[in-house]
Amino acid sequence: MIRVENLVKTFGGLRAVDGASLEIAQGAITGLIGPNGAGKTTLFNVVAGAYAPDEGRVLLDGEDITGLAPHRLFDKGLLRTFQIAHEFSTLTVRENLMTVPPAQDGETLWNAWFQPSAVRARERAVREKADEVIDFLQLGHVADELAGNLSGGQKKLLELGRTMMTEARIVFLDEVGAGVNRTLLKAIGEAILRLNRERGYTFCMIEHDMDFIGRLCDPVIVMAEGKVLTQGSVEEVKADERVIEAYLGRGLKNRPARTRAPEAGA
Amino acid sequence: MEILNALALFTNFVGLPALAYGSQLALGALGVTLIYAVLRFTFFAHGDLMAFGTMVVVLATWGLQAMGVGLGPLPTALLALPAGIAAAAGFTLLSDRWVFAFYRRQKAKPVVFMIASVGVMFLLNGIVRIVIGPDDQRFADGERFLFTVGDFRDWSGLDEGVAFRSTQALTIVAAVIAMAALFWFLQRTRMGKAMRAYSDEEDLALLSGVDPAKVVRTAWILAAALATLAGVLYGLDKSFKPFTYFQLLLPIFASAILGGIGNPVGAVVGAYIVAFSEVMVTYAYRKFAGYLLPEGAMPEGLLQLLSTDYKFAVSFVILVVVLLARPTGIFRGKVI
Amino acid sequence: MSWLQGPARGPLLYLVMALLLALVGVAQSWNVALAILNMCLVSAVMALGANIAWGYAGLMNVGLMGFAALGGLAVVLAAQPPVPEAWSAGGLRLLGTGAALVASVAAIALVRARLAKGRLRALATVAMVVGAYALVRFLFDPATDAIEAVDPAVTGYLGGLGLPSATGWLLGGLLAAGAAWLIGKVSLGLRSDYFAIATLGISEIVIAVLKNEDWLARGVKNVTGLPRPAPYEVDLQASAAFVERAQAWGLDPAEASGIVVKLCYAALFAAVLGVLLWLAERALNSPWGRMMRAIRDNEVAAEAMGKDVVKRRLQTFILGSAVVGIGGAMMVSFDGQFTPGAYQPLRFTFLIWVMVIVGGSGNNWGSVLGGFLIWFVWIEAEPVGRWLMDAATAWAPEGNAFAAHLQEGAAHMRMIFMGAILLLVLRFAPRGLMPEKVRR
Amino acid sequence: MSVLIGETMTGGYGGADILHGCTIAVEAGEIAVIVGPNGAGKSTAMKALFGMLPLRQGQVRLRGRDITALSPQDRVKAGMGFVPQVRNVFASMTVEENLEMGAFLREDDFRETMEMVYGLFPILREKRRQPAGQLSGGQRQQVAVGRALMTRPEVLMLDEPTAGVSPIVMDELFDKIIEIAAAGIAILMVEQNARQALNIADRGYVLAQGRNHFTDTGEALMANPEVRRSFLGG
Amino acid sequence: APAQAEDVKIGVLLGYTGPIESLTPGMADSAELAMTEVNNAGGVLEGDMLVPVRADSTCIDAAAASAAAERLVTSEGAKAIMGADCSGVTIATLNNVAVPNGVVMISPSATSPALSSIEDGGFFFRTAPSDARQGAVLAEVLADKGVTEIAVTYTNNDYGKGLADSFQAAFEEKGGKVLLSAAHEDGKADYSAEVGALSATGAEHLAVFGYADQGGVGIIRASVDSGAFEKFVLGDGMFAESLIEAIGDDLNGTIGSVPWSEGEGADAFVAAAEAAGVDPDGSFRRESYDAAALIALAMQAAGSTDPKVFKDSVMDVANAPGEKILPGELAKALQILKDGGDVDYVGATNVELIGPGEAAGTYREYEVKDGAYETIGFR
Ligand SMILES: Nc1ncnc2c1ncn2[C@@H]1O[C@H](COP(=O)(O)OP(=O)(O)OP(=O)(O)O)[C@@H](O)[C@H]1O
Ligand SMILES: Nc1ncnc2c1ncn2[C@@H]1O[C@H](COP(=O)(O)OP(=O)(O)OP(=O)(O)O)[C@@H](O)[C@H]1O
Ligand SMILES: [Mg+2]
Ligand SMILES: [Mg+2]
Repeated sequence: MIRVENLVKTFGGLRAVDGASLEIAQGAITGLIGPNGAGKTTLFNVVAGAYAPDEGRVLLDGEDITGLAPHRLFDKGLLRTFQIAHEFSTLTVRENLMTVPPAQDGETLWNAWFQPSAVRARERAVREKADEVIDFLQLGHVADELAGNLSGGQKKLLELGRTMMTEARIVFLDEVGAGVNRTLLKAIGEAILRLNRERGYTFCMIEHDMDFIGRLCDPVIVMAEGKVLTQGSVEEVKADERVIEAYLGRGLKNRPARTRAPEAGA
Repeated sequence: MEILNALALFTNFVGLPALAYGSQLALGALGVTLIYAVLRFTFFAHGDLMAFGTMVVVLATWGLQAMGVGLGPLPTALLALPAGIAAAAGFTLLSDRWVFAFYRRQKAKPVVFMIASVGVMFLLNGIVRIVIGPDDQRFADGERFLFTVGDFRDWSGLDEGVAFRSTQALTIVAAVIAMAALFWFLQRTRMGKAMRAYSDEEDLALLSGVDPAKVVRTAWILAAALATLAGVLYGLDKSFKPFTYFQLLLPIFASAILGGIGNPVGAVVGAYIVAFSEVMVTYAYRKFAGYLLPEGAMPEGLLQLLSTDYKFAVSFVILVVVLLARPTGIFRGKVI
Repeated sequence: MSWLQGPARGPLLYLVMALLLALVGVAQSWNVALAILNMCLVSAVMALGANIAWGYAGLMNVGLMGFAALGGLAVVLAAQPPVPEAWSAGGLRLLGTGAALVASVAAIALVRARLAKGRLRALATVAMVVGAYALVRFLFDPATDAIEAVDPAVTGYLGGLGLPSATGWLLGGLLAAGAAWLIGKVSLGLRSDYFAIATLGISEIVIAVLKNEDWLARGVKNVTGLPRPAPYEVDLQASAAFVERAQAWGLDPAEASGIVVKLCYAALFAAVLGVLLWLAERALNSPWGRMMRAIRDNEVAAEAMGKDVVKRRLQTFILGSAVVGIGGAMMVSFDGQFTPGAYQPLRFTFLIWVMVIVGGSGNNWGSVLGGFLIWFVWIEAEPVGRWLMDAATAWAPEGNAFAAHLQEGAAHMRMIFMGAILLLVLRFAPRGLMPEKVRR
Repeated sequence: MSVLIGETMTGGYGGADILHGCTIAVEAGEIAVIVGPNGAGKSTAMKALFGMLPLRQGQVRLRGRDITALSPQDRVKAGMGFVPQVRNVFASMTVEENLEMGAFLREDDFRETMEMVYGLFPILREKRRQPAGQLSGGQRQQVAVGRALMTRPEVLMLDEPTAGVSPIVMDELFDKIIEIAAAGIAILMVEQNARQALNIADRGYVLAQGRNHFTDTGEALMANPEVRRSFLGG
Repeated sequence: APAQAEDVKIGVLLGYTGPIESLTPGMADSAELAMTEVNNAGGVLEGDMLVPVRADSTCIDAAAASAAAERLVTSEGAKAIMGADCSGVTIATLNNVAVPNGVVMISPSATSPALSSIEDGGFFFRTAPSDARQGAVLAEVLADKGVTEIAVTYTNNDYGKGLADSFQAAFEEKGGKVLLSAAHEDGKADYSAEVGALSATGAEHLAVFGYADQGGVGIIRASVDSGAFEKFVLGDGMFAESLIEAIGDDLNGTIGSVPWSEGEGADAFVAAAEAAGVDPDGSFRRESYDAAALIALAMQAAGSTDPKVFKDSVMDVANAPGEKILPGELAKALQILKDGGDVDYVGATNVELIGPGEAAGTYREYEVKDGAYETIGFR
């Protein structure tokens, strides 16, 4: 569904993405992993229209979408989240979510001024939808809090929540799991699976938690130094010596010196 | 010979005046840029702070002159400079204690600081005028010229002369030194780094052990010193009138932004661009061309690109054009 | 003080404002109070315009002065009688220049569309721009010279359309909107302070043009005696019926005429402000407003959520500027004259900004209140400042040199008082008197 | 006696209280880990310990001395170091300058420590001259931790140091943390990579809704089925 | 029965803050000097004392000026206004306040031609002569000196522009040529661009139509410093002792014109001012004195402090016939008027109101020699 051909993106002298080519199949949940600084986020940014590439193309269902503005891509059903949360900080959590649905009646001034009833009806529907998402993400107690006041993890949840507010075809998730409590993350994983199976969303997700990747993704693409290093199922990738060397590592060398048991109580 | 004449003409009417005016703007822009770099807001009272510091220097200079103290060929005002700096620094520190510190605690938005600085500007505006009055004041003494047009002509044997005032020289030298010093201070010294860190991420700076009070104090003192220096050099070259100092504010802002606000080198380069564009685009090149073109080919028209009516507009056109090409200024300034 | 934070805060502050104006009415005179009120209304319109751009979309428009001036120009163009001599002297040629300009722009656009991107296109563009400039100047200069030569002391310009004064307000809004479109297209790519300084620069350019292009609105020679949307005091005083009525009320006819005229203005201004405020509030509280606030908060995310940030920004910038233009037009109607030399950033840009921030940015009612309060202080600072200075020097015996020196500077107490009030208000309401509402 | 203890801390950001009598302590040479759901108040507790939040009740003691009223920068002087969860680098300063800022209060020669940090996070040496704001998410996180290591504190507090870093770097980091703790330094960290963290923890706190829910050794918490289910993702 | 002596308030509406703030204190002092003189002479009518009330016109902000004038008239009850200063605010306050309320306004400095044709209901006068006349005078002076080419710079407001236009027309009529007429903005930081452009014309003389303590002095200083011009021709706004102090010997040889009363008028003003400790030197100070004096004399002549009445006497006291009155002689004038006589107020600027109540003016042609203004003649 998405084809990335020979993408190059440079910052000054640095080639952050250096001729990466990859394909994201319709209906799959594709994982994208790689060491810090491999160029994963940069690749996302190029695909989602935030940066123009220096070379290469991006195709969506065969159509060249290279360099289209992000809002145009959104209209084509391409959604993304941000690694460093980009909340609307002076809007409440609910408003953050309600902003997302496209082409709302009340978003043109004419309707806002002269069609109040149509706007109100649509607002009700959007609000209901937002409340559903809020419940699912366990954000109920902060629904009316300003998003800027959320905890780090809550902001990440909000990032994810926005993608659930609209019908998407393909969703790019940039480390939605980082900083999210594992129990909740498990539920999120299940939701992703459900969206994928029931609604046919295609996902591409960057993640460093291999358990999470393992539960959801097939295939997994590994990037390193701006290029695609390898690609395959989770097991294949985990077994790949190069991946272990550059990314996974071999576990802890040290063992903690367990000293005392903590005092009871507190 | 003709080429030399053309050069002399150009230097006298375009090169030197623009360089001197640019340096005057640069000194002001350095102060504005410093406050922006450290305290993260546009300080509107800078023009009036310049006037305030200069006012104290003027009063002190008069005192010194009355006592017969002087610096020979150099203006006495240089001797009085520390007094002005001390007064300006005192004022900024007080205004910080009473005004800006509160908004820092409130973590107010930059625009609130900016409007508060407009309030401080009104205060300073009134104080200066009540103390010394709104009139023109002269306090320059010493040698006005390094060499005059006549001196130059005699020395070179050219038809065209060049005049170079001592205050122009002083200003140019001061601007370059101040820029280099400030750049070095911010980039290399411990305090400078602390200031940049504080401006980047205030809370994190605290976690690194930076003393915010000290950072803020240093920034204000430096800004006050720069403002006073700028004001005094300008006043020596032209004259001291509070309203003119207020009017300097816009070109100073333009310079700082154009170069990339927060960057001392940018402030100076921006200032020269503003100054040179004002003078060069509105200069009438007729005589200049007359020297370069063959005998008798002196053009009829004035060869003026734009009338001086639009001089102020010209510098802003250039500003906008540059910003379109480099949206955060020539040296990629801060964005808040 | 907690009741000051509740929902009653807004109405209460407006009540205080009304009391302040009433106090002036009683202590000074109702004519003064109404004169201040009228400009309060005008200032409120301008502050509202600034707030639309800043509070909704985070656009720091520091070119308010330019838009206000364009609004003023519109009143001249709409309301002044045309100058037939000037039209016959150079009007046609000027129209021809306009046509030539449009044709050149079209030709350039056409050529650029036809040619592929590259050096040839760049070269052709430059050549055509130079050619067009020369052509336009060739047509333009003699035309304007001819126009400006027509009785320069009195006219020397094309005049206007001779329409009722208030149509100038509408035209002012349109003119400002058009300029905003152009300016926005060019500079909305810039961020925060860089955008601010660009708008500041452009407003200076607008003023420079208005000052120096005499054929348009007489430049620094000013256009005075603009027709009014309200009756003239002298006419009222000349009307026997009015004089009788005034005397029946126990009022001096001169005083009464002043009051009536000012009330007429106040009614007109209040109507305009009311409509604008209604539209602004309605927009802000709709999904449109939510979208704008989202864009203001984080444009990258808004763009990724499918919002056409560039277009929306431009839209808001145009709307805000148009409102400022309307305010500028109203002010010129009220002053009865258009004086380009009077447009100074301190008064027409920064003072408006002070109004927005003191009132509470992002809150329309707050900006309007800010417009009222700051204009009130701006005017009343003068007598209060003098009074303060008198009080401060009352201790001194006659002829005390120090007191005399202070007295000389009494006029400048105005600035000190203004600054002090500004700082005090901002101290006790750091987010503005009526902060932006959090919609829970 | 604990090196650092926050006792029955109660307070918030001005509105409702976030912390409700929460107690956190750590001893020299010990690794303490705080886990809990998002919004539980973990970061708030860390900030409270560091004096970045006014406490309505409770006190904070460092080596027995009451430091509740001390300003953050004075706590740094007193030997505490902290990596916040967000906004934890100086974006416009280079990587090296970020590290230097960590050593701001140190009078001695800190080049050795910097070498240690570069050894731990080799990518940072490469990016030495690059502004930290231009780094990738994981690289930024490394800079943030590196900055705190430069302080050479007696108590090191880390708020989700491994968020967004690759597995290999996470391992390196935990190795280093064990090493540091072994040198007698008290370490207090918040983690969502909870199992890895509790694995190396001497002591674990489970926080929910601003209260201590469980406090035990890392191992014991890992073994507790309720903790596993509700907080560690099964 | 004689009415109770009372205070008569006179507004002194000038731009104490803003662009011309440095000019206005001296203007106000001069106007108040005339009022003090009247009061010392026992006031007007039945010993009514003139009480000056200052208000700020800001020079540029028409709305603020109107509000200030409104306060003067409707709150303070001023019977007349000495002011305003800049043409824009003068017209605004005249239309919006003075005419509607029927208050006499005499401006010392508004020179705009628009004021000549304004519908003022007979309430407006000015002691500043209109620009047209001065332009002609200066053109004559230059033609007589055989100057045929000149560069002109004017302050970019209606005064400067008007004067520059009228000068250019008159000068060209006499066969001269204006090589460049360039505006300068007051209060700007630097004038080297203007001077550069002006000097490139190659003209030997530079005509400066600005203000002595505003952009005008900046232009001259920049010209002298760079050797661009050595010979200056100055309009009335440039006449001030401070200019000579500021520029020094380089100003020698400069010629100019200034409204002046032939004879001792200006000298008498200097004497009177110095005696009262007021600095007599500066733009529009003499005009301000005259404006205030006219108000007082008109009241006395009309026998009323009601502006609707005494407005008709302003022309009478200003013009012949009658005994000529110089500054410092207001006591005498009041006495003559009390005795039913007639005065012709000459004042410091040889006031002669023509047509719609503005000064016709005689001009003194001067040259700067050895750091002092020397009279060459009168025109
Ligand atoms: N704006 C920028 N300017 C300069 N360099 C940049 C910029 N953004 C990213 N880089 C560099 O590009 C490289 C790739 O960064 P990217 O954010 O794509 O990494 P990543 O694979 O997402 O890493 P992580 O797992 O840490 O998020 C990094 O080395 C980074 O320093
Ligand atoms: N600056 C703030 N102003 C107001 N409320 C805040 C602020 N920061 C956090 N909160 C609220 O305090 C609560 C606890 O936040 P905290 O950051 O301590 O959570 P946390 O346990 O660290 O969560 P996470 O794992 O997501 O980082 C949250 O509900 C959050 O909404
Ligand atoms: Mg990334
Ligand atoms: Mg947290």
